[in-house]
Amino acid sequence: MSATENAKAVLRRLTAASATERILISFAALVLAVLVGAVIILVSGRITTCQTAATTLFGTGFCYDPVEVYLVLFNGALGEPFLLNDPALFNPGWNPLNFGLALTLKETTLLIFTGLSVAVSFRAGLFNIGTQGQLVLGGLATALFSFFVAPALPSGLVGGLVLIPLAVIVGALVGGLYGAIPGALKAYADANEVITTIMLNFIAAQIAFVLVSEFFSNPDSQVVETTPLPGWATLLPVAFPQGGDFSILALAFGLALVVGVWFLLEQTSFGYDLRTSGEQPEAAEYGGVDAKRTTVTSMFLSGALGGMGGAIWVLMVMGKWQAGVPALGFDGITVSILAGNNPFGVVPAALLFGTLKSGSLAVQFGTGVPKQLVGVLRGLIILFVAMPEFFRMLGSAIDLEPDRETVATDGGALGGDDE
Amino acid sequence: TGGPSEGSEDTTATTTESSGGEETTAAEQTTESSGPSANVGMVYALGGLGDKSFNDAAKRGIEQAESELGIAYDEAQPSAAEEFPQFQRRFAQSSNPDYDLVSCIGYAQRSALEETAPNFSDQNFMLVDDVVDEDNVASYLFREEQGSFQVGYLAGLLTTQEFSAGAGSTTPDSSNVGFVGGTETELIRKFQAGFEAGVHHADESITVDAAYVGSFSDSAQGKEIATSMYDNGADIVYHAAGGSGLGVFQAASEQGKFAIGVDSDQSQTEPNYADVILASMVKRVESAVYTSVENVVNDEFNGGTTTTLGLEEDGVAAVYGAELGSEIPQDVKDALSESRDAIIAGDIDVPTTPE
Amino acid sequence: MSTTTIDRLRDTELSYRATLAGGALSVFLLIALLGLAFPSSIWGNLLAILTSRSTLSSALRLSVPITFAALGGIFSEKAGVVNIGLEGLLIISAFTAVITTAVVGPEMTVVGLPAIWIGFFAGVLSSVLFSALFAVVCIRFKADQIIAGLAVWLIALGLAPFAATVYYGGVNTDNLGTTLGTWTVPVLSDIPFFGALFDADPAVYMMLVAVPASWYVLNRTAFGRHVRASGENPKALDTVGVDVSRVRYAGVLLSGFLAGIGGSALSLGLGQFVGNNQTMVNGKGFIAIVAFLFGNYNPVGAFGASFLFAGLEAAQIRLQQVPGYGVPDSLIQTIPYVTVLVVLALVGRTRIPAASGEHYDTGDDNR
Amino acid sequence: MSTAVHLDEITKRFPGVVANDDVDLTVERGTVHALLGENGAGKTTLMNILYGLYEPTEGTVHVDGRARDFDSPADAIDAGIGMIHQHFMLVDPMTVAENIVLGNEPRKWFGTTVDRERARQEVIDLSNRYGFDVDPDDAIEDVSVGVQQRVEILKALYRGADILILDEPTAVLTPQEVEELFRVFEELTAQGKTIIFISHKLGEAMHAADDITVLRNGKNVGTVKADETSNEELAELMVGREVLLEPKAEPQEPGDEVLAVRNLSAEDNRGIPAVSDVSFDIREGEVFGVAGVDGNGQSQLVEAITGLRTPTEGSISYKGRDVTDASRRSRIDDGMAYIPEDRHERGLVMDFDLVQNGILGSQHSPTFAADGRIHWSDARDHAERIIDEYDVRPPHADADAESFSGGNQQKFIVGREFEREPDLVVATHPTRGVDIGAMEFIHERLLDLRAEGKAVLLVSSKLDEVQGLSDRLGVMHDGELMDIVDPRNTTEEEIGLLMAGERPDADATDAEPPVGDAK
Ligand SMILES: Nc1ncnc2c1ncn2[C@@H]1O[C@H](COP(=O)(O)OP(=O)(O)OP(=O)(O)O)[C@@H](O)[C@H]1O
Ligand SMILES: Nc1ncnc2c1ncn2[C@@H]1O[C@H](COP(=O)(O)OP(=O)(O)OP(=O)(O)O)[C@@H](O)[C@H]1O
Ligand SMILES: [Mg+2]
Ligand SMILES: [Mg+2]
Repeated sequence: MSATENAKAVLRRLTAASATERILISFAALVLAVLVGAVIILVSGRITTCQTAATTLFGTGFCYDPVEVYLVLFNGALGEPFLLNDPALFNPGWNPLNFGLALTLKETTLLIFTGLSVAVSFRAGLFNIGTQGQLVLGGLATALFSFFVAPALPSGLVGGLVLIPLAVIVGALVGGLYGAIPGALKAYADANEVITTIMLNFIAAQIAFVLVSEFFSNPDSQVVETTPLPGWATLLPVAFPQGGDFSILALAFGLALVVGVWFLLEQTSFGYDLRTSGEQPEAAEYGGVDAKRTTVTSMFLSGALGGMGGAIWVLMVMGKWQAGVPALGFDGITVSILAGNNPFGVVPAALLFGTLKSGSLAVQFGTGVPKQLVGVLRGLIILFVAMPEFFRMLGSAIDLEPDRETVATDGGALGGDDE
Repeated sequence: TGGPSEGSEDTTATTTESSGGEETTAAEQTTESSGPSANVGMVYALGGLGDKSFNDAAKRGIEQAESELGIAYDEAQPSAAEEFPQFQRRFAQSSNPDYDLVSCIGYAQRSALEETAPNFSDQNFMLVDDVVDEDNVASYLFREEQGSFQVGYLAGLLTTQEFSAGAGSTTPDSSNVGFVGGTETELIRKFQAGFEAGVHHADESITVDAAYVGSFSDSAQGKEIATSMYDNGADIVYHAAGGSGLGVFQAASEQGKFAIGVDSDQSQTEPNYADVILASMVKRVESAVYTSVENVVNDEFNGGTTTTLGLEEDGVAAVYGAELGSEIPQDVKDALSESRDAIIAGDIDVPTTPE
Repeated sequence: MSTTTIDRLRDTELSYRATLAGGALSVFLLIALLGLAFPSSIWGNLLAILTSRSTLSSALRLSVPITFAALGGIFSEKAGVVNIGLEGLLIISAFTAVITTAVVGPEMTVVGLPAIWIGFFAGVLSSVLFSALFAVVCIRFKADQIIAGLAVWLIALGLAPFAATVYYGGVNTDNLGTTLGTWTVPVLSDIPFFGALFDADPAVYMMLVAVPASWYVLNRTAFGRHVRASGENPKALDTVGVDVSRVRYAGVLLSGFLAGIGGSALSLGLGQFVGNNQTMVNGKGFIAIVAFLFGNYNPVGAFGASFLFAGLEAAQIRLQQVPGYGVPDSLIQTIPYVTVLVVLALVGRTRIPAASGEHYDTGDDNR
Repeated sequence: MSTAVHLDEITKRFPGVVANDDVDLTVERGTVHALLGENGAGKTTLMNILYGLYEPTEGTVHVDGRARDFDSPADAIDAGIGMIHQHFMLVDPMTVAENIVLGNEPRKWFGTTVDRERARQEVIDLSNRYGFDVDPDDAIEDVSVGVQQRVEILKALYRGADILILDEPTAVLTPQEVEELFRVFEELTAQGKTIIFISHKLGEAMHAADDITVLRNGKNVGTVKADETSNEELAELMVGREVLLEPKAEPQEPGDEVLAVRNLSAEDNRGIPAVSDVSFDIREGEVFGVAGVDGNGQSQLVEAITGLRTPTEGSISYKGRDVTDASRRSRIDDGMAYIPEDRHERGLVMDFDLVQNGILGSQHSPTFAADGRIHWSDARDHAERIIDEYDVRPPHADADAESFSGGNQQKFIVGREFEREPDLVVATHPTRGVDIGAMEFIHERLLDLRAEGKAVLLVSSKLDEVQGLSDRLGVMHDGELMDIVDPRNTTEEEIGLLMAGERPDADATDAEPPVGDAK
């Protein structure tokens, strides 16, 4: 085997971990990140100052107690079902339909869209960093479309039933078209999509800003934003509290998309083309796949999912488009990575990051630990997910490694570890 | 040097600057004493504390209330617009402690507050820099254009004469001054408009180079912009750019020119640059915060009203730099008090949008 | 980012450079022509901006972090490790430099070294340590380099504002009240326009040294050749008895070192670390990646590209202030990005080292 | 004669595989020693151990009578061993001189800087000493494979190698280049060097080696003197049974024209002309062979025919229809099967299992997909059928393609393509890297197809293969079709000359510039 072949084989084995192994690794990565995070919390608890120690270890007082931090985090993300310092433990006043949980699910829902968007492009072998830009413009298109079309429709449920699906489609189209640009540049000009999508993110943010501030701004506001949509034109919370910015309809739609994307990837000819070009472009070409068209189509699809994320952000969260769109597109990258680019994996990964994000505010409130901690945790999780070999070594060191089947005539390709 | 200080130690030591940041958690505040006269939640503007300008002014107000009115407060520094409603709601929802007032600093919180306030009709809110028309919200506005006019007038008068003080100097032949804004919004344009009007009140022929950073926390970009203005011949640059303004002072200091601060008396909040800060257009966010807290403590909360603070109310003012103020010629100072009176009297009409 | 589709482009490499250089030159000439013809038009303003000493000095200053990160990226990637975490290295060094200076005390000197320089080196060190972590993860534990690079970025992006908040109570550090300042070469600094080269931040001088030095190391030293071989065909290097892992570690650590200089220079040039949103680094690490791809992995080319971006930025800042024409600032700010897109669309691919992004394994289990 | 190398009871285990099993090997100084064996017999592994790339699981390596424990190739190099790998270990964008001195660069200025002048000079001196013709300033990616091989040998010599190991050195050379290489062997042994080379080709081993060792299943099954053995004996040692050495296609009357290539020209990926003005046609029941040294435009020709490359000029008609600009997919749908030369890159998606790989190319065909939806159960049946009929081992349809050995991968591809019921089979190097048993099988199947009246385009650098299977044989050199000959009435030498770019009537065309050998 040549050096590159050899190296590629190793790479393939790393990424081709079995599903169970993937889940184990993701879980182990989470645990390890939490442990490292605890150390960071302790250390920062020595740097900052406070009057009373939150915890004492090895005779040293620390301002922050990691256990408490994590408890507060999850408790907060669920809307405080537990009373942490109370023997009763359960909070009798806890209502599952609360703001904390709504916030968690809101983040989860948005991350499902962006996670799917990134997953689709990654599966097609395209490193689409541009979901953010696609989301920004898709959201803007949704907001503007709804704003201009709403007056022509009857207000109320009927109007909403007509307008909202259309608005989501418009967002998807615009996001898709914006995603197709780097796809086309890649296919027809061989321009590296990593660069082009990064550039297009900057451009999208600026263009959207100019469009809104110059042409479509809300005359009543100091902020660069569009005029708010009437309530009936937005995704209203069902069951969850008003103002919680979470609509179970959007989550249901997101979950339906998960199944849809899975179906598309695994069960259709187009999905086969897409995955083949992602795995091995040469083989795809050999198999009659039109590589250029698949590149553009995959990027369109990825962009459309990102655009839908933007649409949901506008319709469910903001009720308008506002400058300073949160970095949901970038978070989508981490979600997809944790999910192993698997549509079904996106759901738990989005839930995890949604929980972290929502819980981080509770942490800052409840313990004083800065909410940026969650950013660190996120990075650590991704770092550990990136190094399955580490866990394999750890696993074989403590003899947890399950005996994996080795195909008899093969050079041990499934035999995994070379260390 | 950090870590908990535990009982026996001198507790004041922990709040001195030498031991790093301060710790203000809810848990700590509530366990502290017999009970504060009121609990206040602070939701700051984007850019956060440490801007030595807008947010820090609000912080001064709440600190003053803490020491003078015996209230306790907690603070939140959102890092994105989407966090405004979350923090507002957390304060409003909280029962431990039950906040008597939630202070929302900055116009960017308006739309969030419009949603939050009606959901928590028992909760008192105050908003700085914009209006939310709800019974439980007290809104505070400032006539930034008036104060900006004053500093513009100052800049216009000084740039045409030979003036040198501290680390800076002007050349009389220069014909331009600069304005650096944070983001290009209606509010900041008010600063620009007032400033331009003031400059032209001194001399119609002076041009004002204006540029926007695009952020209230990008001091590097602020510095680049200001440097380019000084390079272009401006002697004096006024900023309304929050934390980005630091860069303006640095540029002034490196170029040996002058700058004018905003919101706080920046010759005091940025003492390193007091030798180039001619004056500051103070916007007394602190008094808005303090007053609203005072109202709450006295059970006189003025929900549903909008308080507008201008030169007349001393809500905005041009204050001379702590170090350079004494060197500004008296005739200039006299001219400024004249224009102040004229504005209050309505003889000068200050525009709110740039020409 | 599969490298398999990338062709050997030796023949087109020259034309690539020619296209870029020619394109830039003709744009400039066009502006000059229009500017001279209509001095009071926008073109005249543009010409005045482009030929002003202030723009040059601004462009030099702005290109420092991008250039250093790009140089770092070249060493890492030439050695076969794709380092998408440059942004994170810039963030971590920018923060560490400031906090160290603050802790030492901005006015202090330690063994004759001003605190700010101690901070500078601490910043560089932090970036080296961070890149060492990245190297171990990628080389020893064979992590996917792109994902690990993203992780480096994300960790730094969380850690710096986190630590700032722990220490200062907000994501931004306090202002140190001092900066690296400027070094002025007497006489030379009085030259019109080019005098800007001799009246600049210390980091600008460092950059002007680092660029040719990097070129020299890559192309004229044995180490440089090993770096290149390690990224093109690691097995070739291994089989002649050079330890590929060592070369790759060195390449990654060097990228940490260089990016660290860029990050320290960025924050200490201002005397403050800003931790809002994407922090004060704000994508410069990613632009650096674009810059070295654009410069075709050549340090001089990468500097050229960084300087181009910085120059566009500097011009953009000045163009904003030209009164009387109504293009919104935000639109002007997109010029550098659009330029990159257009050039990429016209010029297309760049040649990526054949084995970069791939793990190297001696293939044996007992060593 | 002293012993240069002695390998003592070497065993090497990889996870799941014993690559070398208790192997003894003795090589005398100043001799040429050939190592023969089927794919996967463990030849390369054994030599990698000698070269310090792998550590033996058991056993010891003796060089010059001393037991050695090599930790890395560096140690082996110090002991005077040099190895030229099957896939060259050269850095493509670097120059010949840079590659030769890599890792041992002469330095100047206190060791800071590579002394490029001295490096060049040393390379020139060295190549003069052994009569090599290389230009130190050429980039590796611009020189021919033969030159690259010489660079590899020089690289070893530059490091003072006394013992040279060459892994399948002749696989990519023309017969003439092979002769040249063997001449170099003689030159080297005359100067006291020892040579070990790996080969699959019995004839070469007999011709060039003094001693021959045969490995089978990781074991040494015998060392023989080259002049005391026969092809048949060696073949039996290698495979463990008697084998049919040369396929022979019985003449048969061809039918209608299936493929017609007219004045076809194409460029390679760099935009350099690779195929110029090629014309030929293939009819039903006919095998058209294309012989040539790798890299003379065969790949581009085949890619143009199969729809993976757009020709710059000329036309291709298939079953009477002009398909010059038709898409790859339409050609697949129209019954064109293609066994690609690179199974790892093109033929299989390494990360897909065989079920998924079994429909590569048919993912849109109504057999496996309706309304855009794939019928995975049909796909599975299909894969299992191929596995069964083409004896793919192990018979696991769910295992990833990557986990199969090269030969089994190839059998699967062959099965998939033959089962398309094609009208034209384009087979490039269909037996490259597969063992003799599988080779026999693939040859038989190709002849079956021919008998069924299908058209076959067979491209191979193995002369005996194309010669034995083809009805007509085109020889390519530097993008041109030198001639189309009747393989049954043409000698290997004549074909070899054509492959080297010399037309038989060389005297007549002497005045023309030598066709192509630009390097
Ligand atoms: N690094 C490795 N890891 C696992 N198995 C290996 C490795 N290298 C070789 N093998 C296995 O060892 C056996 C011998 O391989 P080797 O490469 O030595 O064969 P070979 O005789 O050189 O074959 P060929 O003629 O195809 O080159 C094969 O079964 C192969 O699968
Ligand atoms: N480093 C390795 N790790 C795992 N398996 C290996 C390794 N090297 C080789 N193999 C496996 O060994 C088997 C045979 O290897 P071999 O070197 O004979 O190559 P091959 O598959 O015949 O390829 P080629 O077509 O290049 O001759 C293959 O299954 C290959 O995947
Ligand atoms: Mg071999
Ligand atoms: Mg082989």
